[in-house]
Amino acid sequence: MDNILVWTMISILVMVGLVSVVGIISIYLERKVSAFMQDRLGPMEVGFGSLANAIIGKKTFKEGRIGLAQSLADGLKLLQKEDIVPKGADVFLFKLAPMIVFGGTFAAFAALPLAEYFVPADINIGLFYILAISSFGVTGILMAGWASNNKWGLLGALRSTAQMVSYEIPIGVSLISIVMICGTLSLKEMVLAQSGWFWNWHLFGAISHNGAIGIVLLPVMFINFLIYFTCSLAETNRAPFDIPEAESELVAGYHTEYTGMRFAIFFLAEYGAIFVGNAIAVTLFLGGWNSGIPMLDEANIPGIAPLIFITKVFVLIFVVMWVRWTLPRLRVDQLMNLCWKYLIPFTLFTFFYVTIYKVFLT
Amino acid sequence: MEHKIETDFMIINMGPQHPSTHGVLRLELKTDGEIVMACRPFLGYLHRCFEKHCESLDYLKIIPFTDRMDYLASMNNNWAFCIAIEKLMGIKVSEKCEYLRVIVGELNRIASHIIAFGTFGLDIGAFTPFLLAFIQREKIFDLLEEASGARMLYNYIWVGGVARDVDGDWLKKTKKFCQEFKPALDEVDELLSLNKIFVERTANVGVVTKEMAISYGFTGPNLRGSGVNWDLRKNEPYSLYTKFDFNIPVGAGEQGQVGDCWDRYIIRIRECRESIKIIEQALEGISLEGDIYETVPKNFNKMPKGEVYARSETPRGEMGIYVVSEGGKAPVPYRVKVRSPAFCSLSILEEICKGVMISDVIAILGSVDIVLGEVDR
Amino acid sequence: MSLDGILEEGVITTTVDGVLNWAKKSSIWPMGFGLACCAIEMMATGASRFDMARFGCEVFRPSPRQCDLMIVAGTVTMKMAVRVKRLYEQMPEPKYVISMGSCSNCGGPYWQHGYHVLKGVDRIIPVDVYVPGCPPRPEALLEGIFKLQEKINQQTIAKKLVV
Amino acid sequence: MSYFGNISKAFSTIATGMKITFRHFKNARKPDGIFTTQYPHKAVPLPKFSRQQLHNRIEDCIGCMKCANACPVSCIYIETVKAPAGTLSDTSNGQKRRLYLTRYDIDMAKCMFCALCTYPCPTECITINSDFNFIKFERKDLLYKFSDYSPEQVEQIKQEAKLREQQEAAEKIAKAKAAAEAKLKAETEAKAKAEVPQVEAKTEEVKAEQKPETKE
Amino acid sequence: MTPEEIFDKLKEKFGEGKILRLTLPSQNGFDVCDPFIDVEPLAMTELADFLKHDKDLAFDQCCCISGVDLKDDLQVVYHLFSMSKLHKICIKATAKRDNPIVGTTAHTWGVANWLERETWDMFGIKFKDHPDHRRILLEEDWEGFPLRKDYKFPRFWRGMEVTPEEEEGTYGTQD
Repeated sequence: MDNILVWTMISILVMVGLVSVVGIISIYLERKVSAFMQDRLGPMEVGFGSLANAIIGKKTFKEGRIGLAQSLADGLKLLQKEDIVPKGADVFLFKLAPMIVFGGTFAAFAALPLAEYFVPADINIGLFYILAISSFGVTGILMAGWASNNKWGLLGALRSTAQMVSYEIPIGVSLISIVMICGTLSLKEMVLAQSGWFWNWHLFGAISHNGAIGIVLLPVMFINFLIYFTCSLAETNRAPFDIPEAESELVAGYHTEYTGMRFAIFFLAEYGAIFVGNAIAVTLFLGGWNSGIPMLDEANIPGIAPLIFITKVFVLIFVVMWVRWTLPRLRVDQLMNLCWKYLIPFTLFTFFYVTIYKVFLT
Repeated sequence: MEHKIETDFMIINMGPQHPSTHGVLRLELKTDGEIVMACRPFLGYLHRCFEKHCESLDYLKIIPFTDRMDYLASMNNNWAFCIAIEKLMGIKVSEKCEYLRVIVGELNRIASHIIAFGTFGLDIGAFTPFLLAFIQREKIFDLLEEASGARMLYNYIWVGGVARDVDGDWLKKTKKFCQEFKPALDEVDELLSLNKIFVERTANVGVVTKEMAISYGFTGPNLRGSGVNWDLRKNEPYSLYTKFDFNIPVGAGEQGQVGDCWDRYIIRIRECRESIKIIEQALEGISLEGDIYETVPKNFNKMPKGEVYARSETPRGEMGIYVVSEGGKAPVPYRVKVRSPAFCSLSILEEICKGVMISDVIAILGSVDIVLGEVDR
Repeated sequence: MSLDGILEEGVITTTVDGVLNWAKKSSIWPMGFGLACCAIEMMATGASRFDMARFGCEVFRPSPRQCDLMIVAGTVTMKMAVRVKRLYEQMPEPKYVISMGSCSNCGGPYWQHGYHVLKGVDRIIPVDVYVPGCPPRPEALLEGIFKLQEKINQQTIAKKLVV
Repeated sequence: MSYFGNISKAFSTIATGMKITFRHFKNARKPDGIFTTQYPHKAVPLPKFSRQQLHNRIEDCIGCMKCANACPVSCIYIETVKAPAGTLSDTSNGQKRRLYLTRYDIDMAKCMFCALCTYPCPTECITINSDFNFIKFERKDLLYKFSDYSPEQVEQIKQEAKLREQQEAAEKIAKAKAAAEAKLKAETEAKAKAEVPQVEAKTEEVKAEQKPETKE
Repeated sequence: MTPEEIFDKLKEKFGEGKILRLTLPSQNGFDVCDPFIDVEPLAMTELADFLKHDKDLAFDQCCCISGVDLKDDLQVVYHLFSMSKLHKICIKATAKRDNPIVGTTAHTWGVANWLERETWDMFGIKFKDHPDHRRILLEEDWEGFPLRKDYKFPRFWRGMEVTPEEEEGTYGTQD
């Protein structure tokens, strides 16, 4: 791709498509997973058949049995809602907040390594860029909570800033220990280092970098993965840490006053953030686009690599949803307590362990 | 010069429409950031003038209105009201009706406890246990609908007897339900009760000492949560409760202090198991002969003059009905006052919710388990 | 301001209406707002057996801003009527109201001696569908939602021909 | 110490919780795993006696107002007009019907479906059935009118009734006049015969007055 | 302790003026009733204190406080129960209809605070030095006390029709 302009256009189109598809699929997946876990059926009657009937105006197609078009219907309905800006709200900030929150998460899509031949922005400080840009969303949430002139919104915003800021530290430290092993910040090299059999993935120690001795790192890598996964849950306000928009306490948290399309953007941004969090987990620990079977990789069927990457991410998204529908919610002070007293000491321990390994064993 | 930042209190209205106030209750919280300084409950959003209705409707017509007081355990409301009227008129109910009342009352107690610990889990953030428990509640609805004709508000227990008879296979279905219910309850118990986050959120929260519990009119599971071994079915037995052996779970502070939210929650789960035991024993004891309208009074013409206060154990606590009747040919009671357990246990909220966090106020409100239909009457 | 009635009279917009109405009809988000016994039956409709989520009504949004169906489930007392009206006004425009149960239809069992009960919620807010019952069965509420969906289907964004 | 105890307890309880929800997720494929009955396609079987809607077989109703008095919500409105003997057919269980039911309305919006009205009905004409599907768009449609006379017929029946009353009143007056004349004649004869029987005539008169009152 | 012993103990502690008389079932025209003691209304406060803190009375649970409108005067009925001694008593304070004032017991039993507020809300019986003497169920600007026998249903309230005159039978029949 000598011409950089064409390349950026293509990657922008692909990434916009990816965000919307991810948003739609994960909203539908969330409802279906939560339904099956609660012995009920989830969206059933709203299928593409009923959409076709609506277009033609006659009842020709079957009504659809698994409700695939549910998220499409939600999005279209939210488009038609009246756009309310509360009277006492700070209008400029109120309208800007969803843009910033979505901007923060969407920008992080640029550096995701979908396949070897397709990394939209192959910058050598990929990981650092993603971390920086995704924590940009916090200001959007604070803006939303403050500008909507609503007590619940304010409380939700304050809680979410405290949570996000304090969970940046364990994420940062746990990722540094991975960067130390790989020696590079660029996501592409990290994934290339994990090619070959699945035990080359970082999750099972860094065998690919330093031969058999890397097995020593196995427990530490596992702990690192768990900590990173929990912190990414907290970073995206999910499951046990969904305190900023806790339904049962703060009515709807920071997006209490948002209606229609602005609320849809918040919704999309939330699922985008989950995708980014899990995408980084996949690239760093689960070997990016390598399918764990070298023969399959060499055959390089066109388009298989991004497919593997996205299926891995959706497996992790399923785990995120699985956690959400099982665990109750933490209180704000317990959240801080968990972060400062449990997660940070463990990440420091793994960091220290990796440095000893790095200095003495290689 | 250390500059002191003047912070101001924020008055938050946890308004009548709030996902976890179990209906239409308004809590006015004076908060300093997250910490609640003062909490003033405002009631009356569901005041449906039940006691004014009792002054102009005769006895048989009041019973459907008692259903709508505590709409989660309407069978026990009917029962409480009928016990008071039977004590006033001195009616001795036939054996078969007593057995039917015990079975149907205990089924409704389980259904009410399911909502109680289900919504308590919902307030703490766990969605799935509520829906899993709700499946069992639907099975109880099927049974009670077959017996009385309605899913939730039954008008089944009449003064002196029962409205409709049941047949043999209804009893078999109830027995089958009892077998199926135990594993389902264990599953919800396993999923929620010992969960670390759940225990963290509920242990040592909203601790009510024994004296404070008695002084604030705590009764039922809330009182037993504070360690007081008091259950009207055991200590002041009415109906056939002397015939059944079941024990009363009492709060022992396993996860935190005695009388905290976790104790009140776990007692409700254990009480469901005791109710299952009672139902099974009652299913053995019941005999299907005998007419259910045997002791139902034909008319209310020869009413004694006087007043009566009768208490019975509903899932939320001790419901006391105080009936004043002019006597003679008056089929309409002169005054009916209902001592609602939820109303009394709610009065402690002002006392406990000082210096706790907002999420704890939700946990305490959930553990005290109120129903606004009964609080506002 | 909503989309209803923007274009001038007489413009036939069947397909656009069809799709927009299909979207509105198949993702009605009710407000988590229960007053009395009917609220428990509304929860039963949302629970596992009569799953409302099958028709797209799964999300019980707590805040009135994000929902478009207000199911008045229970007795509207005088003290609560002020709040119900304010909640209705806070909802964004294409909003619908289902009056569930005898109490909100016309005061129900409390119409004669209930001094504190509002005799029917249609005295303060416009009601689209009346679901009778005390409390109505979950299937009756589902039927009410189907009737509401039929009503939504007739809405058009062209002004009505005032003939 | 409790630090690691907390962590191990946290992991074990979270693991059991996740196991349970995953078991439900896995069971979703099995038939008994899903508890939903897809309502519009398959209905939940209702028991025989399920209180959903009231219905009145008007041809059996004798207008005794027992159901209206038994209703705690007083939502049954009945108006009846006296019918001359023999015009109305008998009810199914053989009772004679003497009243035109010009108006028999049940206000389903007010009704609380407690079925207290079905117990006192002598001819079992008011019953409660399990058809819950009567959802309306207007409130006034919930006022069910069961009497099968159209408004014009009701007017006609009312006029006939008024006519009949006038006739009866006229007959009564005529009968009273005839009785008075008969009395007058009797008195003249009696006066002519002798003064003594004066007292009996007076007592007959008193009894005569009492008799018409009780007859009405 | 039996109701007679309780009555004698109270009489000798508070004297004739405060403790009026004891009624047992089928006495003074009551066919069926729990034994109750008539008490002078303003003495309720220290009487409640004594009832709760006395060693062998120990009425620590105040079951129910209900108001009764006896057409010529208003009565407040207290049902008390002792968890430790397992005996119960009923105490009645009858106040004049024009200016009904009864001593508060909110300082002895916690639950009495709300039960008395409800009695004030429904009957208009004032409770002397009650800590929070507001209406509990109705709004502050609601006139009249609903559970009195001579209560007229309001026609309008804040612009909303409370008792509309509809053609289907009268609403709010005042009987």
